Amino acid sequence: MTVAVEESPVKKSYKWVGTRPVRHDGLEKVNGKARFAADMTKPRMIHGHVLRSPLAHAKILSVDTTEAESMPGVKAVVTAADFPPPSKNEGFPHRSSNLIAREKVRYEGQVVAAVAATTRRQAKAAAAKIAVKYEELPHVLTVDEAMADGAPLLHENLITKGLDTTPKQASNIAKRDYFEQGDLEAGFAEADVVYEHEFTTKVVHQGYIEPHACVADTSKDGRSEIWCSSQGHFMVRSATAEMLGWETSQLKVIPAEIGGGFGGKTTIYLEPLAVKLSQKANRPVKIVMRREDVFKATGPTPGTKIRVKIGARKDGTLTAGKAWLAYESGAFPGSWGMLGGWCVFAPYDIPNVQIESFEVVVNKPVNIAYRAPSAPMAAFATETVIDQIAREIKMDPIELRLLNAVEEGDYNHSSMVGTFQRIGLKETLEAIRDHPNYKIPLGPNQGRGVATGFWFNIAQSSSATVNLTENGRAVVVTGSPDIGGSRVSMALMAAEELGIDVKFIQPVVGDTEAVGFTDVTEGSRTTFATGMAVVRACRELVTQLRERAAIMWDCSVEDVEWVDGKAHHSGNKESPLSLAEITAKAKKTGGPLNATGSLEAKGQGPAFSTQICDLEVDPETGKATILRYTTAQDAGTAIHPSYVEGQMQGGVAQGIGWALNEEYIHDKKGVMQNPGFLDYRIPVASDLPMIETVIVEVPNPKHPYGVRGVGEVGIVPPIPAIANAIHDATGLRLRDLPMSPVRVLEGLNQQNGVG
Amino acid sequence: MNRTHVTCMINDDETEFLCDNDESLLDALRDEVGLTGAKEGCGTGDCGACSIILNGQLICACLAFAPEANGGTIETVEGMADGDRLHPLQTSFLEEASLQCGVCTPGFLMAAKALLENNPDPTETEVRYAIAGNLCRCTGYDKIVRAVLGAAAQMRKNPIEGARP
Amino acid sequence: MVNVFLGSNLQRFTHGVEEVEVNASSVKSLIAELDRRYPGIADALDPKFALAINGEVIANPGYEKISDGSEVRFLAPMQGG
Amino acid sequence: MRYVRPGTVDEAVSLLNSEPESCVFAGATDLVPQMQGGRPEPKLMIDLKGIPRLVKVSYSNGQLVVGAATPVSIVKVDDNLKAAFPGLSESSGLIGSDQIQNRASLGGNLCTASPGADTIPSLMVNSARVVIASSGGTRTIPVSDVVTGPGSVSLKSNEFVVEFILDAPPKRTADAYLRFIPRTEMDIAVVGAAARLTLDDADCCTEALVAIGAAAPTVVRAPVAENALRGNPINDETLAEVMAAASAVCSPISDKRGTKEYRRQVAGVLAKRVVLQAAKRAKEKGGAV
Repeated sequence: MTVAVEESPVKKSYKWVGTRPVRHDGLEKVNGKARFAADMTKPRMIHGHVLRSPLAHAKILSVDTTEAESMPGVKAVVTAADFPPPSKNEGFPHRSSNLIAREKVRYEGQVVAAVAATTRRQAKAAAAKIAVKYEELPHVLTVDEAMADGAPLLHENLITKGLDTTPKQASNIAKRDYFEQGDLEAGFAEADVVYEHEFTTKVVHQGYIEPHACVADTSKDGRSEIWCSSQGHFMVRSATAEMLGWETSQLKVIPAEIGGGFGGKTTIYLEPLAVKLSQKANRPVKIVMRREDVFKATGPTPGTKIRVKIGARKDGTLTAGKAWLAYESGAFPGSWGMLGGWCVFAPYDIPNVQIESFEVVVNKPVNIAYRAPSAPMAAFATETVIDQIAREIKMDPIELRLLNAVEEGDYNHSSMVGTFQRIGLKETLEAIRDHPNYKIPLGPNQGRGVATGFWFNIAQSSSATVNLTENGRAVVVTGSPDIGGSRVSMALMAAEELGIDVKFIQPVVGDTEAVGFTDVTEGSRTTFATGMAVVRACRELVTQLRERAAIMWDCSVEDVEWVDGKAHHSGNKESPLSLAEITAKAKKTGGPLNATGSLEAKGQGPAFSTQICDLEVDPETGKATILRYTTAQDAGTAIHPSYVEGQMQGGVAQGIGWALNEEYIHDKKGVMQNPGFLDYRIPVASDLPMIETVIVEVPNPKHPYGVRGVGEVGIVPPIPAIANAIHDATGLRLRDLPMSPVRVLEGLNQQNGVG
Repeated sequence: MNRTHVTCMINDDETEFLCDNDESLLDALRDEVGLTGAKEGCGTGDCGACSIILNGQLICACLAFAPEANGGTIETVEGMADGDRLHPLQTSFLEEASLQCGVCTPGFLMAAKALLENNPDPTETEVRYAIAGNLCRCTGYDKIVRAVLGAAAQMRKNPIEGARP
Repeated sequence: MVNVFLGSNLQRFTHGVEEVEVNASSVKSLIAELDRRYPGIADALDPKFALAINGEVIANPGYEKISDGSEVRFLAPMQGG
Repeated sequence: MRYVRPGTVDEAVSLLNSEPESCVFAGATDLVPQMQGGRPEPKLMIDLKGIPRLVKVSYSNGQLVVGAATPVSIVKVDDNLKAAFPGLSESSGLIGSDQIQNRASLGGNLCTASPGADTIPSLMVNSARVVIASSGGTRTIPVSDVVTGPGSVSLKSNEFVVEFILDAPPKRTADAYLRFIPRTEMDIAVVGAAARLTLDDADCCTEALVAIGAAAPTVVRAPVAENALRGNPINDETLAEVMAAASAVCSPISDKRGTKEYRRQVAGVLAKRVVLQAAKRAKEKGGAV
């Protein structure tokens, strides 16, 4: 009996789903055998080095590679001239334009040329001999600078989209999005309390520990094999093909283990350079980024400026909300402001709303997704103002949120989703309200802050192939790189479907020629969408298994039921046949058993997270120390609870780093001053407490196991939770990131009338 | 080319390799010896992904020059298990789900091993400070700290057998 | 009838009207009808546009059926981490 | 580039003289990042860790001698050193991570000459001296005479630091070191402060040395703060003077690690705290070790 994948689940207990087995790829990762991108070597392999712009903004007058080509060990040099020009209609994320600078460099670190030589040292020495003549141009680094009248332009033809009248002049504003509902003025007039504040955030990086790396091996027949670390090797294939002007069939991309991505590896940086160098040199070419390159030239998340105004009645009802958001997008247009606008009021049912957002190009690396992209900055603004309202009307901040929280059936225009389906915001708020950590007494200089966060989650295309082995095991091949335990989640769902022990399932990430097209591992989609593909393939296999049992029993397939991993004869005329007994006879019943599930998934469920931060501020140095942290997140269903907790904890830790210390620091020339882990300060183990997790499970009715996706939303609440906790501890409202000791002490000094 | 010949013990194997004098020990292990368990996350000693034990001392292999290893003893993650028997830290990392992407894991295992050899009964705070030179961006450290504490307890209870199948 | 919500980028075709009622039973017929009423709007759609139909986001809409009374929103393409 | 690992000071001296573009190193924890950042590669690298005299901590005749290449992880835990100079032990234990501490040395920390070096303030308040070797033999100078500016030292290119000498502290004397960083580990000091106090039996301060790091081109002593302490009990009034004097002695810059205003203010805070800590230790401590 096949059950439609889309059937609504009832929350129930499963045999495998919800258990915590050791991940299948774990052993290789604790004994050093797992192969990450930089771990690959090939016979005759040579090494690439990328020459990058030292300037934030300049015209390229000439690139002379003559001397470099004659340097010892050099096998190939590539410049922009080796690649077709970007398509005129090239849209976000402008990979072809970004990947190698043509007429202009638009940020420090942009690629200008690349060299391949026998050794890395030779390649580096040769790259230094490429003579590039620049004409330096004035640059802009922030939305304020970029939006100012007369600002230097990054793109001479960039006309703002989305304005009521199309401007005639180019500017650095790529797009404006606007949304309104209700009567804003009436809404604010109805309010007893109205607060409006401006917030700024800095550029921060995903900070994955593994730098980008790849090996490309281009053969004489015009095909190339690429071994690399990415969040989606099918994306690498199509993006590299586009950049090279090749057919996708000319490229095979083999996914290495990926050492973290968080959105940062949803695009490419090196692969076309390596393919081209390999083609020219007729040798495999490896390129590994240095950490400095990762910071300077791969996509961080935007710096922003956001104004939010919210009105509420004394009873806590929100009456109106207005948001103005400007998001940097780096050197080429993005759609980060739009996403921020969609998220800014999403958790709340506010009748009168106006949201205006802007995408602004600046002379910094092109922004790319970072865990719930754009949402944390928007939440910083909204959740801080909500906290202020709660204090003003003397209402518990969780109760205020519960009063206004969206739930199933609520018509929420601003999130752009429209009517919410079954969601778990209220459940996360209740979980926090009822948590013992919400009531722990605080000492002097200590404060508690709460905040909530929303993220859409996305679905997209996934494929899975499940092969049964002759001794009754299953190999589950998917196209989704495993960043944080997705293999074991796939295996758990397959175990549940097939009724065999999860350890008898081998989950594999297949290359671009071993499995069907699969979109990038992003948007918290893998357990949701790729999981659906696995379930679909398994259900097809169960049908096949029933057919084989029917052949073995010489009965009608209708008389065979599949229960708990075994075929049962409906009349109990035969003893049940296990999966292994059927696969053992596969040759006699029609051949190997395998099935494929492919789909463009729909119905991804929005995710919510509510968090409590307790911290202590040293009033003399301004340093905030996190004492306790508690996070409640709606996972839908936790397939492997340990890895769900891991995602929740990881999101919180990144949010804490963002809130307190992380930022890109540029000098006046637009040169990044802290492109390393010494001064780009991500949290270390001693900075953090244990992070308590509460997994809320409001099953997503659109997934066979109720999965919602858990990767991203955890990073949304920490910034405002920390800001609110600092206020609780000190009375200080901080609205600019990072809330570093310097900034806290400045605030305290002002409060105390010092300095 | 004028390369230096280095002889050392790596994970109990007498090993010889050729290297450049300014090559880092990390590059030599990865490129000359073929042990890619230690990873380069930063190349400046700030992330700990290349942690190894040289002559009994936990170091970042990216900050040592390869010729320094001559005559020395090196332990890397590849030598942590005793044949098929995993080190209790490895087992504990697996059971506690202490790795997500896994790229920092070899470094954490080496740092934790060095810690437990000096301090078999560390507090949570001691664990956190001992692994502060190792960056993990995925886990928020919670499950890593739990795994180290768990392995320490296991090793105190069972110091001789230690590793389990 | 289907209730269609248009973002600010598309409202220049509808002279600022955000919500329009359209008689359509599929994405295809919906876009055709919109374009008939507001010439040029089909070409103005982002080639990678997404849809939310009754609160369910469809990243790559094409030939979906739309039941009567549905609420449809046009979205720009989305990214995730 | 050549790499050599001499076994004696004399061997190292002659190597250093044999090649003008040579460089001595111990832990290379600063050298490697500097080379990656574009510092020209020397032709000869002299690894000092093979010289036994440079890699030991010894204690005799009332003097502590620390080899310049001794890993600070050993300095941190040496029992004699910890008892006599808890602040120096503290500052050694704050450098980088365990991994870094197993390589970094007092000699390296001094000669890198970073304004934010953690051990320099501790060495200065303990009036440490350095033995410097060259082809002319050895000479001994105060630690405070070594660093002349950010990244620059008074040593000649053919000289290197052999060891540090610290005299045993008098009775009821103790030091302490505190630094401020935004995280708990793995940062360079935004401000550092060391103090060494001697108290009389009435807990009145008879001698005081205070040094501030990362708040001027080099580590600076705070003589006004020292004067405020000398001859006085450690009370709120004295501490207020210490804070003001410590802030006043700073001439900081604003950079990626902090603003000058912040550094100046927090230098005072750390000076106060470090004086309190040193005083507490001095009280707990009886005679000389």
